Amino acid sequence: MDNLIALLVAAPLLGAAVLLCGGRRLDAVGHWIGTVLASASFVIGAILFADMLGKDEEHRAIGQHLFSWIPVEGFQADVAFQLDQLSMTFVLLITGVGSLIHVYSIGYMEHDERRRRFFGYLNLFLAAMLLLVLADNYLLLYVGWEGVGLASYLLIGFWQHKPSAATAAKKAFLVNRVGDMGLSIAIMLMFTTFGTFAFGPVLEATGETGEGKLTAIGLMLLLAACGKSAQVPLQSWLGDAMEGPTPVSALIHAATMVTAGVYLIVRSGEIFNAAPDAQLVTTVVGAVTLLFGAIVGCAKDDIKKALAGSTMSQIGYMILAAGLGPIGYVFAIMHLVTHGFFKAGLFLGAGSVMHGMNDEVDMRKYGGLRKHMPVTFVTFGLGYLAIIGFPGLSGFFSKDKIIEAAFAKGGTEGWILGSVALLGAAITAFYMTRVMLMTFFGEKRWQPDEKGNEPHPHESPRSMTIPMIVLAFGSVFAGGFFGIGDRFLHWLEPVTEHAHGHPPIGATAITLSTVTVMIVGVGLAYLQYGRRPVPVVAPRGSLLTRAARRDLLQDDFNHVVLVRGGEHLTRSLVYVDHTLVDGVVNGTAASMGGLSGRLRKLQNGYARSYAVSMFGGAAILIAATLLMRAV
Amino acid sequence: MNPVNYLYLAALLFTIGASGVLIRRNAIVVFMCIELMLNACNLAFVAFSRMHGNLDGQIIAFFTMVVAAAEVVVGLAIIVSLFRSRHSASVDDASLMKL
Amino acid sequence: MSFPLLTATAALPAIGAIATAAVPAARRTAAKWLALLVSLATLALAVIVLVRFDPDGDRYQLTESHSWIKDFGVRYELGVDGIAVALIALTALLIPFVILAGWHDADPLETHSSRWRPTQGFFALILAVEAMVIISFEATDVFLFYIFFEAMLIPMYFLIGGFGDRAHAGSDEHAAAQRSYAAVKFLLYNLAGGLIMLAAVIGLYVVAGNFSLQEIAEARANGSLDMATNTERWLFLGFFFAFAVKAPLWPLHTWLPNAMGESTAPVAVLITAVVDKVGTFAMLRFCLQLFPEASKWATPAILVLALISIIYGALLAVGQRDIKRLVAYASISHFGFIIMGIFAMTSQGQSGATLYMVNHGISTAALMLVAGFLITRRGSRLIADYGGVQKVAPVLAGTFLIGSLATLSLPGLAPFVSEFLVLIGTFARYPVIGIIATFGIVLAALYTLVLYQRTMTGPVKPEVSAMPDLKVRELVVVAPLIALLIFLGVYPKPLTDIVNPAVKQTMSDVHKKDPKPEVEAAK
Amino acid sequence: MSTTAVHSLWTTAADPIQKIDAPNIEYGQLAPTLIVIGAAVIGILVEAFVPRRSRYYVQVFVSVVALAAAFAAVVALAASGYGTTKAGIAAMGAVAVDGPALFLQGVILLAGVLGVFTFAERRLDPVAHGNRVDSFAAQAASVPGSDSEKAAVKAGFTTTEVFPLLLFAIGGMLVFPAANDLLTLFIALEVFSLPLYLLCAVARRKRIMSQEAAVKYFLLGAFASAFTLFGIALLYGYAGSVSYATIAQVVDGTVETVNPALADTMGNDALLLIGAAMVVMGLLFKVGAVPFHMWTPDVYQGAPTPVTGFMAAATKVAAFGALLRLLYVVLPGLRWDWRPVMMGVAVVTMLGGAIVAITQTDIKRLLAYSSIAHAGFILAGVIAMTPDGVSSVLFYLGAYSFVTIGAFAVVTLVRDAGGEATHLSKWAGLGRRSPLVAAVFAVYLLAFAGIPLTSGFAGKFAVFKAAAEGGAGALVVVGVISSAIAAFFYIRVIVLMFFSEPRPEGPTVAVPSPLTMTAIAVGVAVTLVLGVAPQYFLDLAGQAGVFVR
Repeated sequence: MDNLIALLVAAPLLGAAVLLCGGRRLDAVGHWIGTVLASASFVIGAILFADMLGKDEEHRAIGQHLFSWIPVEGFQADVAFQLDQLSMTFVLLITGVGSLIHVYSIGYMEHDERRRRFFGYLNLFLAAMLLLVLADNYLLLYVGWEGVGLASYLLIGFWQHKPSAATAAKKAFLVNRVGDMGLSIAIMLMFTTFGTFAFGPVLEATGETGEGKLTAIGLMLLLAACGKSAQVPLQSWLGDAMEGPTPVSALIHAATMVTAGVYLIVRSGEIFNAAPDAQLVTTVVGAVTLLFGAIVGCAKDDIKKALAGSTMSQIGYMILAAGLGPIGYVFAIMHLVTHGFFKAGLFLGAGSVMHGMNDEVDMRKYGGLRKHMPVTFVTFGLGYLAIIGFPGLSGFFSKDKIIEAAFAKGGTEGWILGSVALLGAAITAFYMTRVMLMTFFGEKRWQPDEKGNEPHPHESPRSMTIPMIVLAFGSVFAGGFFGIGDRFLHWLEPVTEHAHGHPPIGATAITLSTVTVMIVGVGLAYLQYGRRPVPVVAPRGSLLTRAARRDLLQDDFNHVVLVRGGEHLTRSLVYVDHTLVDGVVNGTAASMGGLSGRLRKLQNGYARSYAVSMFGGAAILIAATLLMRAV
Repeated sequence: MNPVNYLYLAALLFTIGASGVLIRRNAIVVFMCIELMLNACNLAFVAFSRMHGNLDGQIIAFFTMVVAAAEVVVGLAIIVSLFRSRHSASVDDASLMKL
Repeated sequence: MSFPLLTATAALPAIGAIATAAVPAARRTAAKWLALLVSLATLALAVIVLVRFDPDGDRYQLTESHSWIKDFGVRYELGVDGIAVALIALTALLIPFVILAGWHDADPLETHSSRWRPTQGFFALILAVEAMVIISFEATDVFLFYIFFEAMLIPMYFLIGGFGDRAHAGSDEHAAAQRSYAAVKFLLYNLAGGLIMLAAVIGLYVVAGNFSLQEIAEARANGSLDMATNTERWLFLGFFFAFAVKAPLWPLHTWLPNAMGESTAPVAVLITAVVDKVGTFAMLRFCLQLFPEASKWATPAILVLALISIIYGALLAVGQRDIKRLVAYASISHFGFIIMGIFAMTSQGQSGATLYMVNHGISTAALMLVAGFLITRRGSRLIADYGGVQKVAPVLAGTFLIGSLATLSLPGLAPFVSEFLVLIGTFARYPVIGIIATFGIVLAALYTLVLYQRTMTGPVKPEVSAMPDLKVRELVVVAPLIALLIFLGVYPKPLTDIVNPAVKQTMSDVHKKDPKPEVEAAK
Repeated sequence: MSTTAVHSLWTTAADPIQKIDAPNIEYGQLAPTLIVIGAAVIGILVEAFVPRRSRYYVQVFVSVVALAAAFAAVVALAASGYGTTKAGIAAMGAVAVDGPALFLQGVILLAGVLGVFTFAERRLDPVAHGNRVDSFAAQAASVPGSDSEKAAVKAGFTTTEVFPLLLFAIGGMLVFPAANDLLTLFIALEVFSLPLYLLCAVARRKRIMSQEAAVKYFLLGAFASAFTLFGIALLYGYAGSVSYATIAQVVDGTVETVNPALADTMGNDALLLIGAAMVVMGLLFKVGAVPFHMWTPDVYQGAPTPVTGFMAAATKVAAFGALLRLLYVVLPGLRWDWRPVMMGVAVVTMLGGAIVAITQTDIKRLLAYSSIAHAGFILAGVIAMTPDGVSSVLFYLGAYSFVTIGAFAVVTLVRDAGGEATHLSKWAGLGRRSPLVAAVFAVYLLAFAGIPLTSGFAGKFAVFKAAAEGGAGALVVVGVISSAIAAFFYIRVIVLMFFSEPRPEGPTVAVPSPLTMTAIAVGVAVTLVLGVAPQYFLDLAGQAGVFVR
C-alpha cells in the first residue's frame, strides 16, 4: 500500500512529461492522456483512502521513503512521502476537483490549438500540488510549493500573446517568490535549531527551544502562506491571475493551490501552538484579508475578479481559523474543502457563462442569463447559496464553525475577530448576491461588439456541465456530511489535535446572528441591483468603491514604491557600475597614459639634454652612495 | 709641490669638460670637451701613480691616449658624415628622433 | 608506473588543438569534426577519471609526480580530489557542446584573405583552453597551477577579441573596437591579478621552500612550517586577489559583462562556465589549504563582498538592455553565492559551492547557448528587439524558459540544490548574511522572468515572425544539458558522494567544525 | 704627501732597471677572444684584397666560421672545467676565465652568429640595378641622396666592412664580462663601443636618422666612458692598483700595506665611493638603466634594424656581465653602500621603461623602452647578491637576447615603399594578412610580457625569486606592478595585429632568406624551450654562477 503513494505523484508527472515533450503528434489525443492520468491519480487516492479507513486511527498515517535526495555532511534531505488524514483530505480534494476540471477543460479549451500543452501544464500542477501535500519534510514541500508556483505561472500566462497575461503571470511568480523567501528562511531556522527539517522530528522538538525561535519560524511560515494564499500584504497577484483560462482559476486560484498556505500553517500547528505571537499575527492577517477581499469583491464588475476577491476573503477565513490554534485547525480545513467545492463550481459556472458570451467578463454586459443557460444557472445558484452560508449548505457549516471559534478565542481579541468574521459574512452575502443578480437576473444588457457580432448565449457542452453538476452536489451536501456529528472533526483530530472552544455567547446565538447578517447582506444587494436596472457603464461610485475597484490602491502602492523605486535603483546602479567601479580602473589606465605622455616629453631629442640627465644621474648616484655611507 | 693639487686640477678639468659637453652646441667642440675629460683622467692617473709610486697609472695614461685617438677617428668620421649630409655640425639640429 | 591518466586527459585536447590549427584553410569542416571528436575523446577520458576515482580513497588520487624545474622547487605534480574530478568532468562535458554550438560562428567572411584561417583557429583555441583548464584543475603544485592559470588567458583573449558576434547592433568598425576593448580589459584585469599572485607565489617559495601543495599543507597542518601572521595574510591576499578577479568578485567584476557581451555565446559560456570556475576552485584548494588562518581572518570581509556581488549583480542584471550582459551580471550574482559558500566554512556551504560550480556551469551553458541561437537568428543582442518568439519558435522558447528557471534556481532543477546548500550553510554561521542573500532568490526571479517576458511573450514582432525554430544540431546541444539539469536536480547524490569527502578534508584543513544545531547543543 | 713616497720614487728611478721577464699568456683559455679578433683582422685584409664581387660571401663565411669556432672553443673550455673547477685568472690577471665569463661569452657568440645572419640578409630590399642589397648603405661615406651614392648603388657597392666591425665589437664584448682589471674593462668597453657607433651610422634607408643615432650614441657613449675612466682613476687612486683582486682586498681591508703611501689614500673612502659610483654609472649607461637610458630609444630607432637587434641583445649581456663581476668581485665589501642605491635605480628603471613605453607609436622605440624595463628586471636579480642572483641574471640574459634578436628580425620583414614600416599604425591587421609572422611576433611579445610557458616568464621568475630571497621583496612588488603596466603595451601591439582590420595601403611582409628565417626560428625555439623546460639551462647558469677572484 505504502508504495502507491509515489504513484499519486508519478501519474500526473508522467502525463506532464509526455504531453510537453511529445510534440504536435500528440495534439489529437493530448487532452485524453491528461485527463486519464489525472483521474488515475484520483483512483489511486481513493484506493488509499479506502485502505486508510480500514485501519484504526493510530495506524492511519503511512509513509514511503523513495531515496536520499541531498546527502551532505550534517544535512539530510530525503525524497519521502507521508500520507495521513490531513494529506489524504487534500489528495482527494486535489485529484477529485482536478480530474473534474480536466474534464471541463476538454470542452472549454476545444478551440485552442495549444490544448495539449494546457493539459500538460495542468498535469504538472497536479503533480506539484500532490508533492506539496505528501512531502514528509519542509524542503520537499518547498519543491512542491515552487512547483505549483511554476505551474500557476505557466497557466496564468497561457495566452502569452496577451501582454496582460504575461505580466500577470510574472507578477504572480514574483510575489510568490517573496513568500518562498519566507519558507526558505523558515527551513534554515529549523535546520539551525533542530538540525533537521522533517515534519516529525521538528514538530516533536518544538518544546526544546525558546519561544523566540518558534515565533520567528512561525512568522516566516506565515509569510510563505501569505504569498501562496494571496493574503495581505502579498495578495496583489490573485486578481491579475484571472488572466488565465477559467478552469485554471477554478482549480488553482480557487480550490487548491491558494489553500496551500492554510495547509502549511495547519501542518506546522505545533510550532504555532508554541508561539502565540505568531498565531496572533496570523489571525490578524486572516481577518484583514477577509475584509479586504470582500470589499474588493463588492466593487469588481469583472465576474472572475469578483470571484477572486471572494476567494481571497474565504481563504482569509481559513487563515483566521488556522491562526486560532487547536480550536480552529479542523474548521479551517473543513472550510477549505467545502470552499474547494463551491468556489470551483462558481468559477466553472463563470467560465461557462463567458463561454457562451464570447469570453465577455464584464457583468454589466450580462443580465437575464438564467433563461439562456439553465444548468449553469442552477449549479451557480447552488454554489452561491453555499458560499453565502445558506443554512444547510456546505458554507453554512464550515463558516459558522469558524465564526464560533473566532469568538471562542476569548477576550477582546475574540470579540474583534468574531465580529470581523460576522461582518465578512454579511459582505460575502452582499457581493455574491450582486454577482448573481447582475449575471442571471434583470434585462439582457449585451450589445454587439465593435465587430458587430452579437453574443448568442447558449448552454455549454456536456463535458463542461457535468463537472459543474458534480461540484454543485459537493457544495450542497459536503458541509452537512462533514459537519453533522463532527465527522470531519473525528477524522482529522489525530493529526491536528482539537480543542473545543467555548464562545462567550452561545453557539446558537452565533448561528442566528450569522444567518441574520447573511440576510441583511442579501437584502442590501437586492435593493441595489435587484430593484432597479443595472447601468451598463459603471457609475463613478463612492470613494471606497473606486478604491475597491483598484484593489484598494494597493497595486498603485506597489507600483510607485516597488516598481518605480526599483527601476530608479537599478538604473542608478547601472550608472554607478559604469562610471564608478569601471571608471576607477579606466581612470588609472588613463592617468597612466597621461603620465607616460608627460614623461615622454623628457625625451626631447636633444643629445645635450640627454647628457644633462646622465650628468645629473651621476651626481645623484655619487651623492646617494656617499649618503648611504654617511647614515 | 703636493701632487694632491694635481688631483684637484684633474677634477677641475673634468668638470670643465663635462659642462662643456652640456652647454656647447657644436658637435666638434662637444667632442673636444670629451677629450678634455679623458685628459683630466690621464692627469689623475699620473698624479696617483706619482703618489703611490707605482707605474700602473702612467701605463694606463698611455692606453687612454690610444683609446682617445681611436675615438677621435671614429667620432670625426661620424660627425663629418653627419655634417656633410645636413650641412650643420650642431648637436641640437640632430633631433629628428624624439619622444 | 601506471598509465598517466590525468596527463592524458589534459594532453589530448592540447594535441588536438595543434592538429586542428594545422588543418589547411580549405578543409574547414574537417577541422570542426576533428575538434569535436577530440573533445568527445577527452570527455571519455574524463569519464574514466570519474570512474577510477574512489571517493573513500586517499585525498589525492591518480597522482603523478615528476621533477620539472628543480631550481624553482617546481615539480610536475598532478592529482585529483573529489572537487577537481567534478570540475574536470564539467569541463570535458561542456566543451563538445560549446564546439557544436559554435559550429558556424567562425566561418570566414569573404572579406578575409585566403591565408587567414579563423575556423581552425577558433576550434584550436577552444581545445587549448580546455587543456589548460583541465590541467590547472589537476595540478597539485602551486607553480604548475599558476603557469596554466596565467597561460589560459592567452587563448581566451584571442577567442574574445578575434571572434565576436557576427550579428552585432551597430557598425562593424564599432563592433571591432568594442570587441578588442573587451578582450584587452579581460586580459589586463586577469594579468594584473595573476602578476600580483606571482609575487605571492614567489613569497610562498621563500617561506616554504617548495611548491608542493601537499607538502606545504601538511607542514602547515603539523606546524612544522609556521608563517608569521602578517606574511600569511599578505600571501593569502596575493592569491585571493587573482582568484577574485577571475571569479569575479565585486568590485573586480567589470571585465565580465564586456567579455561576455562582446564574444560569441559559446565563448561566453567558455568564460563563465569553465574558465571562471578555476578561480573559485582555486580559492577552495589553495587559499584555504595553504593559508587557513588568513582565510579565517579574511572571511568576514570576503563574505560581505560576496553578498554585495549577489545583490548588486542581480540588480544590474535587472537593469540590462542586452541579453548577454544580463546573463553576465546574473553570473556575477551566482559567483557571489559560490564564494559565499566557500568562505562560510561549513560543510553544507562548501559542498554547496562545489555543486554550484558544476550546476551553474550547466545552467548558464543552457541559457547562454539558447540565447546565442536566438541572437544569431535575429542579429541583435538587445532585448527590446524581440517579442513573441514563443509563438513562432515554441521549442526555442521552451528551452530558453527552462534555462531561465534553472538560473533562478527553481526547485527540481540542479541549481536549487546547490543554492539552497550555500544559503543554509551560510545561514548556519552567519544568519544575517544568509537572510540578506535570500533576497537574491527574488531578484533572480525578477531578471530572468522579465527577460523571458520581454523576449518570448507578447505580440509577435515583425522581425521575428519568420524566425525558424531550433535545428537538430541546436537541439542536440540543448537537450542533454536540460536533461542533466533535471537529473542533478532530482538526484544529485552521485555528485555529492564524490564531493563530500573532499569537503570534509578542506574543513579539517581550516580546523572548522559545523555549528551544532541549537537543540543538540542544548543536550 | 709624505716624503717617503717621494723618496721611494727616486729609489725606483735610481735602481738599475731589472729586466722584465716575458708575460706568459694562456692562449688556450683566451682562444675565443683571440679567434674572433683574428677573424676581424682577416676581415680587414679581405676588404683590402678580395675583389668586391666576392667580398660579401667571404666576409660572411669568415665571420660565421670564426664565431662558430669561438663558440666551440668556449664549449671546449667549459667542458674541460674552466667554468667551474679550473676557473682562474688568465693573461697575468687581466682576464678571468670562469663560469659567468664563459656562459656570457657563449651567449654573446650565439647572438653574434644570429646577428651575422641578419646582417647578411639580402632578400628584403628590392633588387637595385640587378644586385641584391642588404640593409646597409652602399657607401657609408657618400652623402645620402647625392650623385655619388646613386653611382655607388649603380655600381652595386655594399658596405661589407660591417662584418669585421661586428667581429671587433663581439671581440670586445667577449672580453668585457671577463675583464679582471679596470684597465681591461675600459679597453674592452671602447673596443666594442666604437664599432657599434659606426654600425649605427650606415643604414641604407633613412640614413639621416641613422647618422643622427650614431652621433648621439657616440657623444653620449664617449661622455659616459669618460666618467668610467675617471672613476677608474679614482679607484686606482684609492687602491693603488686596477686589479679587481687587489681592490677587493683593499676594500675589505685584508691587504697588508706594502707601501706606506697607500695608507692615506686607502683610508679615504670618498675616492672609493665616488670612483665606484662613476664606474658603475658607465656600465649602467651601457645597459640602458634610467636615468642613463635616454640614448636607447633614439639609437634603437635610428640604427639599421639588424644592428639594433644585435646591439640590444649583446651589449646588454656584456655590460651586465661586467656589472656583475664588478659588484660581486670588487665591491662586495661595499654592499651596504651600493645596494640601496642600485635598488633605487632598478625601481625607476622598471617603472620608467614600462610607463613611457605605453604611449610609443614606433615599434622600434617601443622595443627600446621595453628593453629599458627589462634592464630594470635584470638589475633586481643583480641586487640579490646571492649565487642564485648571479645564475638567475645569467639565465635571464640568455633568454632575453634570443627573444630580442628574433623580435627585431621580424621587424625587418614588415616593409613598405619607404623601407621598414616601423610605425605601429602600419602594423594594423598584420595577423590577417600574414598570420604566421604575426603569430611569431606575438610569441616574442608574450615572452617580453613574461607570460608563462615562454622564456620570459622563466627568466622573470628566476630574478624575482632571487631578489625575494636576497631580501629585496619590495623590488619584486615593484617589478610585478611594472610588468602589469608593460603587459598593456605588448598587448596593444597584439590587438593591433590581430583584431583590427588591415589597411589597404598597409605594408607587405617580405619573404626573407634562410638566414633571417634561421634567426627568427632559433629565437622562437629558444623562447619556447626555455619556457617549457628551462631546467637544463638553469643548471648551466647555476654551475656558471660562481666568480673567480
